[in-house]
Amino acid sequence: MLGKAIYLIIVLALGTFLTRKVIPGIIVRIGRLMGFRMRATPITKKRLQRFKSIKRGYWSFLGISILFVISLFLEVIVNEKPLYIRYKNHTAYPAVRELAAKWFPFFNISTFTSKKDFGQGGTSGVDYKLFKACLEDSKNFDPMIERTRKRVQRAEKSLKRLKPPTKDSPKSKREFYLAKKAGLASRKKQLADLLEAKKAFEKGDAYILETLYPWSPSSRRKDLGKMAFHPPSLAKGVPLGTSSNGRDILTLLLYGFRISLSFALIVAGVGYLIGIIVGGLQGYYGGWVDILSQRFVEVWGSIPFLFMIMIIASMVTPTFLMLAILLILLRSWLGITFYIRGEFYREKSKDYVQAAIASGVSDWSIITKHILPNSLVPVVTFAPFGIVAFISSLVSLDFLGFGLPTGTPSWGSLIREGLDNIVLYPYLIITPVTALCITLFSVVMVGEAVREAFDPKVFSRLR
Amino acid sequence: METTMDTDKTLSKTLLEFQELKVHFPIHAGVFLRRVGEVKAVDGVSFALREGETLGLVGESGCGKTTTGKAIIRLVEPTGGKILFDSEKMGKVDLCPMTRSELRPIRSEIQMIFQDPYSSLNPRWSVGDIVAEPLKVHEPGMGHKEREERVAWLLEKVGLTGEQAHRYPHEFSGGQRQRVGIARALATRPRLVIADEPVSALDVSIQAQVINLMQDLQEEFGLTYLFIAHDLSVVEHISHRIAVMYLGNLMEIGPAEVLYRNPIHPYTKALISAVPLPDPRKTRPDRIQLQGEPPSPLNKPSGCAFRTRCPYAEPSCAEERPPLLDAGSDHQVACPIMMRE
Amino acid sequence: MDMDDQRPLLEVRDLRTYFQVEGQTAKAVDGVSFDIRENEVFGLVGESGSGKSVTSLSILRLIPNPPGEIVGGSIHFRGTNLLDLSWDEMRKIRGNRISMIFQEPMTALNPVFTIGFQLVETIRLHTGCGKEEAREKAAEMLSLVGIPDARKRLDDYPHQFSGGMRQRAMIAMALSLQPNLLIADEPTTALDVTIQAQILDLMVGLQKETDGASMLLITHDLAVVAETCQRVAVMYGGKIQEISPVIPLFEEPLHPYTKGLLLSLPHPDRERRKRLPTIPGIVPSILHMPPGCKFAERCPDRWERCDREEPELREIQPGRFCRCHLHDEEGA
Amino acid sequence: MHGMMSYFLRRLLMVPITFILITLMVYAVFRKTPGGPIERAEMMLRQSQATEGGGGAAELTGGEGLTKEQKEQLLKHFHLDRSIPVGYLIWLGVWPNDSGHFSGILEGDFGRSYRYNDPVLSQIASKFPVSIYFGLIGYIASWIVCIPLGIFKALKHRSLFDTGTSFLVFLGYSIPGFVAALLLMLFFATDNYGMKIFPLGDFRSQNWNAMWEAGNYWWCIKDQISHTIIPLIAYMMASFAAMTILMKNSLLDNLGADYVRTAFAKGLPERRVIFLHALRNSLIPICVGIGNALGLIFAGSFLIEKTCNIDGMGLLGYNSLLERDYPILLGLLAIGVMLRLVGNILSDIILAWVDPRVRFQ
Repeated sequence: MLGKAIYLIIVLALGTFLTRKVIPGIIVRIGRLMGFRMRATPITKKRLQRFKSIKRGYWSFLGISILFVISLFLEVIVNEKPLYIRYKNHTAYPAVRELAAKWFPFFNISTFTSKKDFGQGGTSGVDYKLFKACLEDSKNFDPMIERTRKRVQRAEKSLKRLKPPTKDSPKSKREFYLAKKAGLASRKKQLADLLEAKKAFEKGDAYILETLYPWSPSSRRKDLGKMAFHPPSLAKGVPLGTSSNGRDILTLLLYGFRISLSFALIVAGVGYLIGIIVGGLQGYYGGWVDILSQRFVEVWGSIPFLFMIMIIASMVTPTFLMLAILLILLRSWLGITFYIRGEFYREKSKDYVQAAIASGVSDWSIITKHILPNSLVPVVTFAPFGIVAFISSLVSLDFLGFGLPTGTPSWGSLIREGLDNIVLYPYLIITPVTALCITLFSVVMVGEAVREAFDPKVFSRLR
Repeated sequence: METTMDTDKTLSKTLLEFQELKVHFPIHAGVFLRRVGEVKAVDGVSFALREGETLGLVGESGCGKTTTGKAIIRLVEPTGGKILFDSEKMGKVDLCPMTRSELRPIRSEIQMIFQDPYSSLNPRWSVGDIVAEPLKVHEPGMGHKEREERVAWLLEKVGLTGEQAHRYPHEFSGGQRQRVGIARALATRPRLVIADEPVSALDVSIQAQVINLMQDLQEEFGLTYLFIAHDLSVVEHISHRIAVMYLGNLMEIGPAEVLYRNPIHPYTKALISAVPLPDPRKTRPDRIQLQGEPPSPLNKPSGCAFRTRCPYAEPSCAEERPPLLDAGSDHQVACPIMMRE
Repeated sequence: MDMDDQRPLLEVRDLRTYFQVEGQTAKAVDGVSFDIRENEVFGLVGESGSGKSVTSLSILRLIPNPPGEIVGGSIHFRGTNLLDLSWDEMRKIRGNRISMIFQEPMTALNPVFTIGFQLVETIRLHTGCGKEEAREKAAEMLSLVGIPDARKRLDDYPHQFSGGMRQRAMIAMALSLQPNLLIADEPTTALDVTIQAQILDLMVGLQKETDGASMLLITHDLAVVAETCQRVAVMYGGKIQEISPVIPLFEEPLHPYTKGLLLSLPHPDRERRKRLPTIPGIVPSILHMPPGCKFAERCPDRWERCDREEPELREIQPGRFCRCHLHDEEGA
Repeated sequence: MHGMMSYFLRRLLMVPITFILITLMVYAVFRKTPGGPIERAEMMLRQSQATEGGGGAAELTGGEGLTKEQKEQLLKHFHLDRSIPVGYLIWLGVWPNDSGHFSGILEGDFGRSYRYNDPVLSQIASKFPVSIYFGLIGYIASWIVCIPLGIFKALKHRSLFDTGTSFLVFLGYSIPGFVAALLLMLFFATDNYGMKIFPLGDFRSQNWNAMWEAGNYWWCIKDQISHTIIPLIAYMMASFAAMTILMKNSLLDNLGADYVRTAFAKGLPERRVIFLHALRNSLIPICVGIGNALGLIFAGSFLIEKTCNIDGMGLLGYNSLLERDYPILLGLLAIGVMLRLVGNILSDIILAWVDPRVRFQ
């Protein structure tokens, strides 16, 4: 228990440190490498100060961003696979490897650990829960040993029944007998291994270090019995219950948080980048470029995008990346173009830009160093609300069954399950909906604070 | 009298000359946005700037004075005519047909001061960076340290201090900002400075400081100013010569003294008499009160643009645009009727 | 000069209007006192931030709150203190007895109602006359301010008018009920010179025609004051520095600030292209006013007392007031 | 005025271009992807064979499926034997079909549903009233709630009421409509929390028509209302936050405008200044939204109709998607795009009508 608490504190502390120090540092470095000054001007400083002074927005921002950064390392925090497992001279880091495989998909990082290497007999994947149970109490080996012993006995019996083949026997018969014999040998070996393993476990020649919450969204909670629906119960160790196919909802929600937020961030980020480029070109060059591309934006914007995505998703099962690209192309770049275009028009006509043009500064410099930094206010103020919209879009698509492939931990499909079981299992609605609403609400709070900080409206009226 | 003026003319050579400059902005309308007409912002303007002088360009809003100034450095595209510039680097060239990249080396010789001291400085740049920007473009070989020294020197020249280079525009008052704008314009050691209403956004007590500064700098660096303004009293004070524009046309041009004391064109007369005098005892007996408002440049009157408001208009005024006629002593007027008298 | 014996039309005494800006108090108007007599044009001059506009808005109690508030003083209009009136009583004075013209003719009229609607609305509000009658009166007013084809133009929207015409319409609206006091807040700043001349002539002409009406003209342009006003108050740093009839003010200004301002004006009679005498320094920020004389740090004639102690506004010559220690000995 | 006319003409010209581009794109996507009507028909056939014959063999091997003639007949029936452009033009109604007639959406013929073999238009027409019922009532209700709320929030800016309702607004912003419907149904339409007040989904009760015919009007109205409330709230959630904030900010902006000061300076009473001068201006952006809402009434209903099991256009579209019923999908898309485009123009017309300053170029 104490170990877990320390683990949790370390995770939170590291997450905070990463979010507040390391990642901003990296962003500044990258920006400098790209030739930007990356120094906060007094305007930016003032805005940041104002943002920090709006407490609920600032704390929401910290909460969401730290949680998100932590969630990038979920595999080593919430995972059925242990961080570290050792049996005699076999060691493995399954969870760490899974995290690495997620982050570097181009390298072939195997996360498979074989049973026979970890004293469980057989060639399938290690049953970590069993490993843990045996470690705690070696009596847990007994059923296994009993089972294997019975198998050995059965094998011995059936072998006895067979007459040993002679030289004249057909080849197939001979081979069959040999196979049986080999089978018996391996069973015996398994039994011996198990007995040895039990001793080794008792001696403490094995070790397992589990993650903070040792369950995965991809497999069912076998420890709870055969029934599918398990309502939340702290005593049983399922704080949020299980889904219809017995998966742990807490893990689903956590992994779903990562998927939803990274989806929204990618869609918003890439979409706004396209929007800035298109809107910037429209606003800076104007003329026919502007007129024609505006018509195009208008036509494109008339496509009912949700309907379109559903049509496409009904024909091919979309992947995460495909859904993101569809949403980017059909929606997320559109709204911001209009604002950026307006800002570019306005800033371009201002005298400081005219002065730069008159000095012969290149278009690229004017756009990136003069106009762009002064026209990003709408992007910054819209981004949080965009993120809310894109999270909702993903949840809606998943809810309708046209989103991520089945088996992906997603809030939308959980809510859909909730709808299907609304009468009997209300917790199936409440938990995912609460998670969704808290997340969206925090992002809205951030958005409101950002808007207030970047675009403060001083309303005065006569009375 | 005339002979002395003529020698004056030969003494200072022409730095920049407009020949029938036209700047028209197209108007698109109709279902297919066809070009249906144009706003003739500047419609055939010819005059010259002499080296070392200040030429005041006055007129009411929409008369094309700012457009004329901006056409020189191609902040607006000229539609026709020539802008001949006597460049130090390239000799006498016509700026109109040049492309932007061809124009770039010449830009260091022509700089601009803007009207609004608030929007003319990038709020996200420190004052030092703002002043250094033209240097980075035109003297890329200059080292960082040398550039910093130059910026400090420039700031001191305009009455600020070198330490203020690290400050940002919002920490300065309007007058100080205008000084920064002047420092930026001077950074590349230009020969011609286009000053577009440089003092009209400033408070009265600050105006005089900036006017003095501009005059001092002109003497020190031998600058030529095209001083665009609507405030006749300021223009009259600072200019050697004054040109008056109305609806895209040049109405009258002449030495400031002559033009102010003896205006010939009815519009100039009206303009001068409309300026209130800071002297309560003086009332203008000959005040010409103009009726109505200037017509829209969209449907400019035929012939003389001013004829619709002119008290002396005759039917012949509608026929053709009156040419600039010589009225002696370096004074030209585009009004044959007043010249007749 | 029996005018002077009468009680003035408007007496402003020790008016103080403060604004809360980012947690600090900006004393935009800090103890302003002046009188406006019947049938005179009174000028209030000052640079931006001197508090002249806030003074004029305070008279009609049109200070946006927050951030602004009239914190003290009195404004007696024909004997009644406007600051003591209820909101409803104040309403009856606005537009009726005291009316106002603003600087920006582009935004001062409601864009979605016709000029006629806005004129008729004002007339009917205060006279209670019928719709037709009010419309008749509105058309009359429009043609009085020199808008041709007035009856037809009543149905135009403000955006169909040019800047000069909008200002004329504003004047028509302000004068339609023959107010006793017309406050004009920089009425010609946004206009071209020739239009400015038209509008000023119109205003002065109408002021002379309508018997007993007074005008408070707020401007930064001393030349406009010279042409139109009878008496002038010069403001600086939220305080009145000098009050004087217009001719002596221009001929022999008492306050160093007024002196400096007048000298720094380009003047056709002055030698051309000579250096203009200037007032050094910059206008102090309204949030960081010096403790002593507000003008001290830019004053050529300052002495140590100026930094320490704020001078009083006192009568130096008959009818001429000045807030300066230089005149202390003379006054004493 | 002339400029305005040509502006609208230009906008109208864009309508067919946009319409054709979008529908052609979707038509081509449908034709190019597997899982069309032939495959569906075959699958249905196999399923029926499997259930009838009871043998798994046919299912596994693919069975007989359709004969060649049957296939060709089907292809002809859906014009799938034609090339994509020609097929599209037939669908549009500017190319003669096999019988030599022009019969496409321009003639009002949207084709036949793959699934029901019904005319598409009658399918859509039967669902249309349901969607419009909710869309319209939802929109009107959000006007009734949001405009007064926005006004009140603007007038009491920074007061306790304002901050309190702001919390509601943010909540509205962060709960998607269908999620709200789900929560409301969970709390008020099931017995989980002992507050079963409303029915669990559906447009009306099953026996509604019978009751109506029997003259039980009062019961019918009550039934309709109780079925309406939860979806209605869900519909309102979509625009509640945005519209309230828009109304508030718009009014606040206008209350600080110069012309409001003029109105006060004229001596107008505060009520008149606020509710005539300022409000008239601040309603402009809200009114402009009416046009765009036209499309919204259609598009927003997928999720809520699915959640509340309301048999409207959204659910029709959803089921057609599952069934790959392309004629219906194309029909819905055509109507949806049309509504959107017309809505955009309507917005412009409304803007030109409510704001005398607007001059479109």
